[in-house]
Amino acid sequence: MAQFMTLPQAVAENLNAGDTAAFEGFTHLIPHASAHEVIRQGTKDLALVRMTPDLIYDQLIGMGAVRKLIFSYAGNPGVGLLRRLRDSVENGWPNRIEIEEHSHAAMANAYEAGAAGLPFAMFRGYLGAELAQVNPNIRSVTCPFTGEKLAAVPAIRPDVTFIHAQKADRKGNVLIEGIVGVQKEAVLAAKRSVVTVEEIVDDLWTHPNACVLPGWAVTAICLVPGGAHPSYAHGYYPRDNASYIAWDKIAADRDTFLAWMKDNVLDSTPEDFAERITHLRAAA
Amino acid sequence: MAQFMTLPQAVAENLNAGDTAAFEGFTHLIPHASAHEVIRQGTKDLALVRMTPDLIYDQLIGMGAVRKLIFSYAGNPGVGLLRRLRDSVENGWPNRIEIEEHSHAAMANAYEAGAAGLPFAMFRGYLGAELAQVNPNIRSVTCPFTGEKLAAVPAIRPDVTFIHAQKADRKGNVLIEGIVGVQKEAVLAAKRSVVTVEEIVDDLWTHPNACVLPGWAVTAICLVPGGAHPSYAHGYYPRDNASYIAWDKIAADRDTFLAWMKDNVLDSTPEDFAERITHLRAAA
Amino acid sequence: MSVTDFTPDEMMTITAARALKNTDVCFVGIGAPSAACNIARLTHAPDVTLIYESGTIGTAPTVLPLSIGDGELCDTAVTTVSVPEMFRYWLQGGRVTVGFLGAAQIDRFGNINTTVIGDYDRPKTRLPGGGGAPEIASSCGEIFITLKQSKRAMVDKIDFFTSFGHGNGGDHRQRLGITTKGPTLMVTDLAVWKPDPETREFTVVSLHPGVTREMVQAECGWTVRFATKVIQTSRPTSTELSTLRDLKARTKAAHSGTKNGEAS
Amino acid sequence: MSVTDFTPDEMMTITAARALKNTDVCFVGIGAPSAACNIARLTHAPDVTLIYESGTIGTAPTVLPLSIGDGELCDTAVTTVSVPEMFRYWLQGGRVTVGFLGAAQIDRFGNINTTVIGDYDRPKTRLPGGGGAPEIASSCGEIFITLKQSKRAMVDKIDFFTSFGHGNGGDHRQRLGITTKGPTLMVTDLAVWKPDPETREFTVVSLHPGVTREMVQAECGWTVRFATKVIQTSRPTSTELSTLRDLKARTKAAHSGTKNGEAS
Repeated sequence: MAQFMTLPQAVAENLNAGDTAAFEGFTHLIPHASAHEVIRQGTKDLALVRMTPDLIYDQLIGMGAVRKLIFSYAGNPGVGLLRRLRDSVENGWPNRIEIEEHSHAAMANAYEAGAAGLPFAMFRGYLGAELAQVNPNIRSVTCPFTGEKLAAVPAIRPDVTFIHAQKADRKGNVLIEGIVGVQKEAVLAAKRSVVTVEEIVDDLWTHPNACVLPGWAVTAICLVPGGAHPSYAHGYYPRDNASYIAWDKIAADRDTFLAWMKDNVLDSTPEDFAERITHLRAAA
Repeated sequence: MAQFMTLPQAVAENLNAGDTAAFEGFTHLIPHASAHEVIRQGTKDLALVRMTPDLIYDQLIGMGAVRKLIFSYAGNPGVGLLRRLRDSVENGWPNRIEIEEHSHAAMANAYEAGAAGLPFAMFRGYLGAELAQVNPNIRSVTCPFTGEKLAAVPAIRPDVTFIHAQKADRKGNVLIEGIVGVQKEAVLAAKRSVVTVEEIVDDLWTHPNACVLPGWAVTAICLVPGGAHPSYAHGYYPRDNASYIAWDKIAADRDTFLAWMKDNVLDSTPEDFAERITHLRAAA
Repeated sequence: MSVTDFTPDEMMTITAARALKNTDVCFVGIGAPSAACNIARLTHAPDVTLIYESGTIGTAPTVLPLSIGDGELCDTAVTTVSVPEMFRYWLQGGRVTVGFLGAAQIDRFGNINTTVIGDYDRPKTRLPGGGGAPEIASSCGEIFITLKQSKRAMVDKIDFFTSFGHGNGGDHRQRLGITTKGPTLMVTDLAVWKPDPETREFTVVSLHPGVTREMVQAECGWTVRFATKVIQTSRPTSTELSTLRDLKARTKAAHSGTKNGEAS
Repeated sequence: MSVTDFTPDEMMTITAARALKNTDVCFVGIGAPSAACNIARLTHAPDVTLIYESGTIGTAPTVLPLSIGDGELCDTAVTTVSVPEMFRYWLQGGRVTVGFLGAAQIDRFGNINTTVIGDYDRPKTRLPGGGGAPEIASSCGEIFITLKQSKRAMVDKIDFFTSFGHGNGGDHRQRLGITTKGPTLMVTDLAVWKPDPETREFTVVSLHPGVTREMVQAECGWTVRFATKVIQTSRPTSTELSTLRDLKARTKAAHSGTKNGEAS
């Protein structure tokens, strides 16, 4: 049953050094506030899972919190490469992270299999793709009816998944709407889950088939308005594209990066996110 | 791209003798009007697929239209057994149908695999269940990571799927809401699809994550108000429970059954369904 | 009937209801299980999560559904998902603590048959089949069973293993690689049964008020075993009884509320 | 710039757009493909179905998205599904007629690398990776590719096979059990290329206005083959050009419309 608590408390209670953690959100509803809280608490040695590692994983990697990355597309969407990730992979700064690389189809199926309680996911994929040769976790199964060989990858089962959602009701039922990504699967695949929300309401008043996580399937809920900034929360505030563009320069240099992290993460709090979206709400 | 047409035309164009056909609807939105049209057109030798064969399959079987039944629960929900199905299986009247029997989990996964373009579905099922010994289409695959043995069944790929839905817009996009069952999967798994709807509207005006089939993924759309009677259409009319209870007596005797079929199906038209729900609309 | 009198059927439903905890997530079979689960929700377990295989999660109907997919199950649910999702993410995902099943035929080890009476290929009676039961029986944390006793229903040897209980008893489940508990409780109109810790044979642990050991044996097709200490089931409270009767009255009114249509 | 002048980039986008039919269902990659697909929709193919891997089906944005998951893609879509459903039912389900990809590195057989420059384990440059491309390349009916020519991008040998085109050419796809057509068209800022029917090597079939064979070779890392008959690409019409420029102007205004936040 979901417990309502502060984000620092939720991170402290649910994430341990060495854990496998997923922070999901497909361009939309990316849990920035949670990632920043993890950086502030200094949790290390994490195996991070995410289809589309972008700014938050660049930040976690650059701050040395990461041991391993499981992913399928690591870029700054619409802008370019992730410079802190590159610095780690190419130069080993601050440490050389281990890479387990998949395609989107593989990751999406692997989360789905995790949510479904299966040990592996099966799909028609990786045909002629070289990843199958460099990643030993890409194997195959044979259809017992047609003999077709299909790709197989292990289910993703994080110790903890962090997501951001539009709202929760007072019983802890969580509503995600718009581009819903793999968030439902990522939460259901995980042992524990932390959900930050824009608001807590009396009733979700939504469509019967909307994407809703029942309160009893969630571990912790934290009210963090703006917690997805600079990504967006459909119905609340748009994407802050300028921040994504600015990140490219900030991350280009180790010192600039560290200075920015001190000002905007280490010396900040979850409450600061509300202010970061004021100008966006106005523009929406 | 979905074509708008009459139900007789849609059935004539999309269902052939010998076809494998699915009529789906999980208690809700059962395509009664389509099944009755098939009976009127006298299409024979059908392999019928349905998780929960109920009145319509009792009727199709009793009228001798069926060669084979693939299913997981054959009952009159809340009332009892299917007497025409029993007469076929137990006494061979009017013909002895072939049975391929699964569990709900297997059928749901098999439709899902069909929609996903896979040759088979894999799930944790049939443990200790005797169906695995009488159905040669229940096999197994072994997880290439953990060694766990999982159940495997062939994907369901009907020649044609019939469903009933709340509405379509003028581009043929179809909205299903409430208890959505396996309808989306059954349509996407099929080569062709016929969708009867309560109404055709300018705009679906629904939630972004509602269950919608894009017009280009559907073959034919037919306006048949009341077409799910005596099952129900959420937001339009409730379930006509009395008709389900009455069916038990009607189907108990071959002659009573045939007389009822003549009056209510053979001598009727799709337009008659609108009238059958007038008293229900009033009650809702 | 005064509020202190009650029928065996009422005793059964109320006793079954008592077994559910407020924190349970329960996969509800239709018929007797549905009544029991909703009585639990309307009495001591207001927050129990009821799931029907039609995809409705956290539903709270004001009347009992005639089918597992009645509209009210959706109207009152926290959310309604597709049937594939229901079986994949929610049942197979291991999120259901209790599966509540009825039975057409059951044996002493909680194995259930709802498939055929007689031979599978040439059945004497073709029953509806397993539906969700085979995987409910293996995926839920534990299984509660409720049924009205009769020699036809409680048999020495079932005709078909639709869903697996404790098989031949002992550690048979574990030997098949099943990690869940299986049947842990059976509530009939006469008694409460629990599996023996060693043999897993269902054993009477409690007799409903006014019921004797002989009455239980008379309606059971195998030689009944009784626990060392057999207690008496607590009588229904007036709250339990009035809640159940109100629910049944509302249900009856609702289901007879539609006229018989001209066609079905 | 007058409406009769145009840049090579505009010529590329407009030529790529022309390849899409009104009945196509197109899986849209970000960047150049996104512009081309939306120009098709805004000119000759108003009913083309555009799908982005974020789950938006039948989307019709008024400005180009900066990311594949911008809110407007959802606002204007027929429906938005989860990412697992997108990859399972829609892409793997075989419902997409055209996959439109860009490329960081490409070879003459339409094999694409967006993974690494240099060795995989110790890369000189770590690129973003494949994302949806490996399965887009095998599951879509056919693949269109669009990219700006350069010797860095069009290479004799790619460093990593992120997504499979025609492999070593000929029937290599069929030999791997791939049943879809693979790359059937490449549109660059200089020319239109199609695979040779036998060897599957990309061959120039049309030169954009003002472009010579030498100019194409100068920006390509392999020895370019030209079709027996090479035609000239039709100039952009004024409608095509104004549609593209309006779209770019709207896009620029929209994306610069938010102030730089203090934190990201």
